[in-house]
Amino acid sequence: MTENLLEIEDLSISFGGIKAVRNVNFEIRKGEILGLIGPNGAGKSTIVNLISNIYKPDKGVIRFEGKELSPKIGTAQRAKMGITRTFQTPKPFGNLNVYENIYTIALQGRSSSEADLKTKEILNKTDLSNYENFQSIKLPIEKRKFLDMARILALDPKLIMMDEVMGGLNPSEMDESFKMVKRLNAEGITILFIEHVMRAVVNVCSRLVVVNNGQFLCSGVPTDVLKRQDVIEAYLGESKNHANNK
Amino acid sequence: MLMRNSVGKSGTQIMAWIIIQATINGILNGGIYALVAVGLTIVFGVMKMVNFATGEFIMWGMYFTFLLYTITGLNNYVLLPMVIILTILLGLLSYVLVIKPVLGRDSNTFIMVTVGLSYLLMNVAQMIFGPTPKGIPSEIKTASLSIGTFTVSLPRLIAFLSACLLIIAIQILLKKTMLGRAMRATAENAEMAQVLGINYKQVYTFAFVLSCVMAGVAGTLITPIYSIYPSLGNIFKIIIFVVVVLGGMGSVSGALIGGLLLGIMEALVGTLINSNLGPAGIFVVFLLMLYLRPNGLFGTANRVA
Amino acid sequence: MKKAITFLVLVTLFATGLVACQSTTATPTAVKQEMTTAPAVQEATTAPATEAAPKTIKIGAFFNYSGSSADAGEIDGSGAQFAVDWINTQGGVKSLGGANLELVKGDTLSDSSQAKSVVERILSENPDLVAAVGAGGSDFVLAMGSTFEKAQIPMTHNGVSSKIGEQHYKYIFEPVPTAFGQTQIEFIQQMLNKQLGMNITKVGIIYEDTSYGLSVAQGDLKLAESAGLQVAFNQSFPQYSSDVSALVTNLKSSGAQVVLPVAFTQDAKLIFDTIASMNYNPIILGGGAGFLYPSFGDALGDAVNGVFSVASLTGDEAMFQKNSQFKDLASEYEKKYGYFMSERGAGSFDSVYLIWQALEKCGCTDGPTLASTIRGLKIPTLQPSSAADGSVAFDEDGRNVNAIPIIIQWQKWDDGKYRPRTVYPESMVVGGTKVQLETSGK
Amino acid sequence: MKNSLNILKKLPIAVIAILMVSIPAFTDNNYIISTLVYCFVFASLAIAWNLIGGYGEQVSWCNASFVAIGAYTGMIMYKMLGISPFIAILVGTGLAFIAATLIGYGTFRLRGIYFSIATIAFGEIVRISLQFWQGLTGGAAGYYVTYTGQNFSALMFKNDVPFYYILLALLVIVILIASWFERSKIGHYLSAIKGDEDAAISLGIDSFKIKLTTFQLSAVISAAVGTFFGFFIGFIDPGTVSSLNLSVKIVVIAIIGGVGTIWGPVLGSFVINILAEGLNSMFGDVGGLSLAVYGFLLIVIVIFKPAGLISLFPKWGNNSKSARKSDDESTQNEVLP
Repeated sequence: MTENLLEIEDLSISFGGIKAVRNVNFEIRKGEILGLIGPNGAGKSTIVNLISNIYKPDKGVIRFEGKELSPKIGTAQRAKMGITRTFQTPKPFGNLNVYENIYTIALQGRSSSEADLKTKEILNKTDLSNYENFQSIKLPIEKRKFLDMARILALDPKLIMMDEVMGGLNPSEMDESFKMVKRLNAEGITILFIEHVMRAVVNVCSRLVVVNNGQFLCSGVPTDVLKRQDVIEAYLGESKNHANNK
Repeated sequence: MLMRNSVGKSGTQIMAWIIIQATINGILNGGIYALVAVGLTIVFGVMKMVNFATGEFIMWGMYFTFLLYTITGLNNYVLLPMVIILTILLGLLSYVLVIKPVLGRDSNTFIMVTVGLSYLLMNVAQMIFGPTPKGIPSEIKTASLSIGTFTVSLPRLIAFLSACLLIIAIQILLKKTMLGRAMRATAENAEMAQVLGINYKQVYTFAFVLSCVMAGVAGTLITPIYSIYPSLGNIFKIIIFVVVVLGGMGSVSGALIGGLLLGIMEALVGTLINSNLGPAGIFVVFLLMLYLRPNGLFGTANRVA
Repeated sequence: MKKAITFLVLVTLFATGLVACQSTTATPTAVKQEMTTAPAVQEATTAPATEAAPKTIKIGAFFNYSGSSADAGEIDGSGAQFAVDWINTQGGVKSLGGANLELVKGDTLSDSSQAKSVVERILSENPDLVAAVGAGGSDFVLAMGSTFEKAQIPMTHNGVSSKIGEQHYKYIFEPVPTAFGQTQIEFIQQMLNKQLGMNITKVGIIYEDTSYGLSVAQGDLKLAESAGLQVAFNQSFPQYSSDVSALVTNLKSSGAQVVLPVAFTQDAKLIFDTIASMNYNPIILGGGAGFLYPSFGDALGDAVNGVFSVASLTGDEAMFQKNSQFKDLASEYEKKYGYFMSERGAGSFDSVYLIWQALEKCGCTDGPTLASTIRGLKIPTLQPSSAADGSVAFDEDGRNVNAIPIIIQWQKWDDGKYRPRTVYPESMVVGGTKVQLETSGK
Repeated sequence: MKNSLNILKKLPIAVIAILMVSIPAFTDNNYIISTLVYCFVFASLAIAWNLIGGYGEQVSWCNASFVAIGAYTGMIMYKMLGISPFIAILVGTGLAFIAATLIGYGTFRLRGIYFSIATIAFGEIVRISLQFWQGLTGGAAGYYVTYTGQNFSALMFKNDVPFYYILLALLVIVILIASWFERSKIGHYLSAIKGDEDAAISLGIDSFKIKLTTFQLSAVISAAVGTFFGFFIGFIDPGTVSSLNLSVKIVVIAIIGGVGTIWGPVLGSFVINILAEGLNSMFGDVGGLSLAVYGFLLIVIVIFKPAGLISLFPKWGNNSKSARKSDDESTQNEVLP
């Protein structure tokens, strides 16, 4: 029985009366790739925002490595603790080139020479070496996603929450991303994989949590979870569901 | 001090009179603030940019009125339509020559060109009309309605009422017309609007020119109140920023409420404490607002014009 | 010409700097340029000063030709320019071989922080500058003062502030009076109360919050109270207000019978309109400045009739009663500029006139001598004077101890135009001008 | 990035330095000296503004208030207590630090233009207060230096040459601070925040703290310069040292020169000051013309030199991230390199 990296207990938040997340419970185990799936507006991104404390929960507890995270611990602080996330649309520092994008983050808690080494190492790991001096706003989309990842690695994260990283990628680019995700996981980084591209989920995740209408639906290994009737219904219902929780 | 000097009436009566009269003055002046702020609000709301030349467009509106008066000899309110035409031209000219070339650049750029524009407009006005303050003889400039012992300055009342009318009109424009919807969409998210097939450049053009017209109209309406001189814009330069933000970043109706709030605030502080601190009162309230209610009086962060 | 040279030098200095930044190879030339240009200036600046018996004598005129106070600047400038033309048509400075006066405009941009460098620039562009007149206001004089002291160039100005005298300048001269408050209070006591039998006990003082407003209003306050008048209201307001009704509301409720406002045109108009629109009819006794500008009359129209104000001087008969050579000044001036000769216009005329007289007297152009000559002058000017012959008399701080302020009232002249007329003190009143009360404040 | 350090070592600097140091030897024309002093002063002020406004793109409209705080503290302590401005400068900078903290603390938690507008309001409050508390500040009448012979500790000199060297030295110090800042961690973090604040925060950067610290630094420098500036112009009142116009001039200089670069503001200061002087000298006779042309040129420069005039000198401007950014914005539609 592997221990839990992050536990969520009875987490809730509502915006203007609309309950975006309702009493959600689940845990992320050390070293796993947990898929968090659900139709649009199910509350996936909200959960990520709650974990990284961009939103403060109305109620509920988030435990990281057994210790409770008080809402006072801000986003930046949590990132330093190793709780990191990507955004649905990549957010490069447009005014910096690829190297500087990573270097700036690597500087935290490092001397400039250490940061330089770290940056070089990450550039290789993320196949961005040949883009080193590239103006980041001019990167092609899939490389931007890699850059987001690269910057996160500069923090030596324990948990990466990947918010729909596969969106807008063509199949070959996706396969590249799969490799990357698996490689990171192999290095012992726990990954929360938010996605509704089924192919991606089945490919990458060792375990799934399904949310719908802001509520926990079920969890388990991909193959049987995706067979479940309620999950399929939730997805069929997606077309009727136009709410947007961002 | 006031009580000691009040002959006949009791101190409290005097106080009451002062407070009520001050509030009346405040509301009227607030109307003028709202009036001059509307122009800035529109540009701010739609283009997310600060136009430092707004005061100068007001000033030009006044000079246009003066010009037309010297030609036609007509009353300033009658001249309004012609002034609007002239300000449209001035607005278009400024937009094409100054604003259009810098669209899509960062906010600093826009600030710079409008600062340059304000220097240009102000001093061209001085070169054409000279530095001496001009005035348009107006039979109503000192007229006022008396309600009991209270007085309501007529030109300010007119300015106030037209401010309300203008703001209602713009609200209708924004809510009901196709163009208005386009403007609001652009205000919400320019890229998205483009995707929806809205030509945001056209919207920007319209928004900017509209704001110039609003400033021009404001200018015409205040000619009976202020002398006309090149640096008149400075009177409002700072206050309108405060009104706009207080009103909630580009909310037109917000500008009205913001203007009124500031007007009353200034009048009360000015009357009850010291007229030098009137403006200070405004800014203290404003800073408090920023701390307590950052999104302005009316809600949402990126408010739609 | 000098303009061009100095400007050029600055540009080259700057350019060489850039060249240096751009490429290291270019630097030797850069330095050479520097070497060559800088001495050029020294020659330029020293050469003309050595010329004997100059054809023209340059006088600097430092006013706010542009910026927010440009309206006052225009009147100032016109007065000085008019004086220069007037003097030259009379054959210029005879004791210097009929040298003509030439006015060198220095635009202080309505920004006293720039005043100093404007003076510095004009001085370096015109090393042959003999004297100067000014200025936009006392704060500008204070900003320029030390520069003239160091350059040893005499300056006559029309800025009213006790502070200037306190500086003990040796080269700054102030032909205009400063005791405005005293005259205003005297007028209320002597003229309104004694002679016209009014019973004025309460006055209200409102002044724009500038150094000028301060110095006038503070005078008013002290004197009014010592004179047994009750100051029912005393408050300042920010310059270029959008609304003064707060002020007037208090003023009205304070029951002041006479209002002593100090303001420039724009605010003066606003105050006046607001007082009228609040159905409040005090006697208005302005503190000079805006209440004397021609544009004040234009802005108010008929309403200006009967408004009082204190003034150092004004363009009516009073100013040439002592000296017939000024006889047609006012009318000539008005013909030329289209507006009457107001306080500021006459004041800067005086400034130039004094310098001219000094030049005639000493037949010299060097600062120290000229300055001491000005200090020694005992001649009549436009400025109303306590002396029988209307002459000026400067003390060691450059104040004109003979200068006395007057009270004017806006009245309809025979040609149907409204202009200020001197109504107090009696010694200055001419042609049976009477105070007209029935119209005041309407 | 790394070569920004070498830049300081480059020869041109030495050349300019020698040039600048030697100018007073070449001319006794006080006008040229004083104009250059103005250039130094505004270069320092623009660099200070550039820290927060350029590197951080947080446009401050109240840097004049810090200048005023410095100038008034210096004057008041000298006039009332006879304390030398060299000591008063410590108090002035301290007050500016507190003021900056007050503004930044509330508004840096907010996004967008709130900070900018708040600075406008704050600037006005400072100006009005200076005007109102006459007892301490002399109100509208302001303070002025009465020249009573040379006195170094009181910053009183026969001509402006001593000021020339004092403010040149100050400028050098400010440039060194700026170039340190550009290479420092906080400088890097700030440019990341400028790039994308959400991303920066999600990557562990405490944007609030970074922005606040930078603003405080900017304020302290401005106040220090202000103290000397006050004694240099010899006359301060709320209208001159605390006006929005002065703040605007500082911003104009920085942006025209090139934001987010060390040398942009310096260049801007020389261009704008000398331009203004030249225009006033050329067109001063026609009221309004010189300022009209000034405004016109501002527009033209901004339109045609988006990255500021410094972009005329690539190897000086482009070492900076921000300068490069503005270039990109102007040439967004170009093909990838």
